Amino acid sequence: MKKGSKRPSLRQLWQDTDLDLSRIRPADPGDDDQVRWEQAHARRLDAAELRLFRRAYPVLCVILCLILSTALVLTVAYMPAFGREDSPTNNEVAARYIEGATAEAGAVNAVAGMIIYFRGFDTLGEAHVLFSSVCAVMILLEVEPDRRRLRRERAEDRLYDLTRDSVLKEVTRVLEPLIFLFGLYVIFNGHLSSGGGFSGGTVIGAGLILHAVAFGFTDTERFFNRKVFDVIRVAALLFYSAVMLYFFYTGANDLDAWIPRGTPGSIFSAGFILPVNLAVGLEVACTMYAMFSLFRRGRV
Amino acid sequence: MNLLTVLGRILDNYEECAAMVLFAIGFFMLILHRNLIKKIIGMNIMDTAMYLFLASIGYIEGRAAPVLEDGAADPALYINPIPTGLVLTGIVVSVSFTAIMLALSVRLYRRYRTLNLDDIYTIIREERK
Amino acid sequence: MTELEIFRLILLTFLVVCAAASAVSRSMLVTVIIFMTYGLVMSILWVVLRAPDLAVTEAAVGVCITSSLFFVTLRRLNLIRKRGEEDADSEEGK
Amino acid sequence: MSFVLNFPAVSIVLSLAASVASVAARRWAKQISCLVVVLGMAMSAAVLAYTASAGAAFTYVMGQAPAPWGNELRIGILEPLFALLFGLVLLLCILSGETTLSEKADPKKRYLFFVLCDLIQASLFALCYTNDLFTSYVFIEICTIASSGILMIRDNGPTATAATRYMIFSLVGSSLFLLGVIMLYGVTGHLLMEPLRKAVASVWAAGTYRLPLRVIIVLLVVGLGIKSGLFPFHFWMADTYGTSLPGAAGILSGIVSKGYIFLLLKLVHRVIGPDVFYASGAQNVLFLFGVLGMIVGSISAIHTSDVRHMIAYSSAAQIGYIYMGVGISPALGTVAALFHVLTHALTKPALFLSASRLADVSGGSNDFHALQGSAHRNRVAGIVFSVGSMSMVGIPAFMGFISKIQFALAGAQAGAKMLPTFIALAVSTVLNVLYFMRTVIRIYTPAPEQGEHVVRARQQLVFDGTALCFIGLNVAIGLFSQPVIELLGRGLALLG
Repeated sequence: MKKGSKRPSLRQLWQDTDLDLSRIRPADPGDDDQVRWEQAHARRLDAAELRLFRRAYPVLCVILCLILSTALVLTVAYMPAFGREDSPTNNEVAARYIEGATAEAGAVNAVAGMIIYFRGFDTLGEAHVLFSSVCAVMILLEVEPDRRRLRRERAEDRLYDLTRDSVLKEVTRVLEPLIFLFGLYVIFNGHLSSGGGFSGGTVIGAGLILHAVAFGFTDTERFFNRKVFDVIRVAALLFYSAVMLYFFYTGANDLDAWIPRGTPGSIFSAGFILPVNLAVGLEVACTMYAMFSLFRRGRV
Repeated sequence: MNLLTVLGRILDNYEECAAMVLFAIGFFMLILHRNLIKKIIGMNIMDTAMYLFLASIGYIEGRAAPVLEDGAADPALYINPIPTGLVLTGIVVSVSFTAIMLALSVRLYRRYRTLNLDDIYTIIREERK
Repeated sequence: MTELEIFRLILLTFLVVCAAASAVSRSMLVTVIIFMTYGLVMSILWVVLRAPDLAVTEAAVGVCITSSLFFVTLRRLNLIRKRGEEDADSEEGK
Repeated sequence: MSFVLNFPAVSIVLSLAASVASVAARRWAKQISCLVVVLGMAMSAAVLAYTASAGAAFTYVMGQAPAPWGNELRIGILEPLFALLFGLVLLLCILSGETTLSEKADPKKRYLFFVLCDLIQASLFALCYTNDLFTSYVFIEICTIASSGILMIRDNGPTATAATRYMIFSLVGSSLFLLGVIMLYGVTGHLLMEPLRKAVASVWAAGTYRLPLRVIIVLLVVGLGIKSGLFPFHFWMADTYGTSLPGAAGILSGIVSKGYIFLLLKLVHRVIGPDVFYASGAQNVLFLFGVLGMIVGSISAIHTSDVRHMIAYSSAAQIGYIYMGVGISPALGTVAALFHVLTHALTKPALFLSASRLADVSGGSNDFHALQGSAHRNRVAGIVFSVGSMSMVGIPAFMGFISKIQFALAGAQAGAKMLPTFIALAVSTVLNVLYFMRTVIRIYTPAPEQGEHVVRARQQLVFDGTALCFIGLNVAIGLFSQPVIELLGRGLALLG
């Protein structure tokens, strides 16, 4: 089923060659599955109804998308102009987020003040989006490691360790502390300068991934395994929920909330923004690394 | 609708319009491509286009990022912080979706040895018979 | 038109070109690499749009994490192979 | 402020925390889920009692900053009522779907099902109560991820394919929704619903951004319509509901799609405003697609020979009813639509669950012919299936009948839409009778060779209990519908 023999050119353009069926190796030879698969493959080529559908489908899609993009560009053209001071979004809401950033939230970074102090419920949901997605990825990819698989993984790891690029290792050795330091800086300075839990957490997660790539999972498991992952994310999210519940309860009932605001600009200030940033950062870092690990070897 | 005024408006809003073109490209990829990986990339492009759109709504020419230096909390100095916060949420959401879709494509490939959705539907239909 | 605006226009053009290129490119690996570039340009654009928070996040998420997830997936689907490794890794797809 | 009003926020955060805690206490995940759902239901019931007796709606500030700045919940009558409904159906689906879960899912991953159920509960409650557009987007995403997760927990090829399709449709839907939210923010500068409504009304009256506003309405409606399975976008439903575990199918069709519909109603009444919405012409499109969905869904249901696909297509038809009601009129039609949401949420999960029981005693096949005589092999499932079918068809004494009466009453006062409504109701009822009664007759026709397939399903007792709940509620609300309709009407008046 090589491309380019008889199909319309439009379709050629929008189909990839990489995943062409002819390139796919069948599973184990002699397998029942394979026979069935090959039969299906043969029949698939002359499913007439589907051929018609496939030919009509791109045309329909192009038309639909052209309509959509024209409509959207036209709509946007009639929206408030770009970069002006008199745009409707520049209203009292935005003004208070900036004015209240230091006065109410105690944060110098108005974005951190807004997402954690003013709109804390959204951000609580956001942290749980990551949690739910790692649950879904676990459902799809997690495999229980039996002894054989573990042994094979170890052996592979050792083999990779010998053959792995020494340039990568040396560069990682130099870069890694810097990456982690930068990540921690971004988390701890989330209320003072741009950044925060999500940004810093992803940086740290990227650092963990780099470590795993350069030194192997066996090495990473010395300080990060399933248990650590579970403890960190459960503790971080529960802490976050508890803090937010306290905020919601005191805020809605007009009670005086105990918020240690400190002096804006110093590191221990801005109430709960720093601990919340820390919790979120840890959770994000763990989750990012866990996703990579799940994809790579089917477990955290 | 005068064509010239519309063009002028489009030029006025070039940033948002570019975001909408990107959105259309992403949408195009998401629904037209039969390959899952391409669909996922299309989804990502679509999402980032929306974030670009959101950020350009809040942008005000000549103002600084909303980090209040020296405690000067004058709203006339800084851009709107809301879009930044919302985009931050959105980026996290789209990376979650990407991870799930990629995991799904790994699983589908294990089972059907192809990532072309049409082929997968055909195989399923064949197997059902 | 200020310099900043011209710079922004260049970045926007680059973004659109990247997106279109990743839509029509035929190799998966190239597509993902183009997408990485797209993320990088996007993170520069965030700086220009006065959103440094987003620049850091986009650089870490779009360029590092999403792309590494894509690469791992492609590796598991046998679309990237090491040199000399023809048919190893066959149990990976099982 | 009364202490009761803290309950919505507490129940949302509690179920989020429960989902996280279930990861640490895997063995107790199911118990935690049930406990949290029961607690959530109790809290919603208390809130409902409070607001219904007060006859007013309250806002609850989520955090330290008031309305246009901080997040907010809004607690009227409909919000706790629907939270109660979602909690109830979720509980029944968890209890009754557990058997198939333990048979068909990896035992090591079973706890994740309950974790995701908690997340679904949290997000649905948040969708019910929230007064903020962006919060609703975030929780829509949690809901989408969690519901695709409970789909994927059944580890086979067709389910993974169906989950992929579901994810793609959901993604398109939520992207369009988010685009609508962003545009609305760009035009008005607000994200909370009350300031938004004022801003939308003034923008509409000033006529400055009419075109963007129309596009925004279209984007929001289409986005949520795709996610809830409105007619031209219902293609994902058959595979999704047909291949997943019956508990998951019940949750998805019964409550997740209803959560999106409820959000859409909130948008219409609280953000866009019924006057603007019903002046923009969008309601006619909804009406048209609703009617088409009723007919097309039923015809597809007649064509298929797989009983679960049939129920799934019937879902598409029922969603069509709901949108038709929204399209008829903002008052009577919407009350009918709300009542039909109740009907469908209480009936469809029962149908899915009982159909899977019937399939279990028929050699595991969902095929129409294999089901012959299955009602004799599992009597309770047969009764539940028949009751559900009769309710969907609209036989008096069941809820479906009341919804159809309500639709007809609303249609009778709708002027030009009267005739199409009546014709659509009549045609759709005939089609419903065709496919549902055909199935009921089939499952009660004795099979020629009996005895071979008779397998006593495990945990029949739990299923019997939940079945009794579903049937009991259906008949009870069907017989004493007037207070419920009154409550819905009062709630709708408070929604705006």
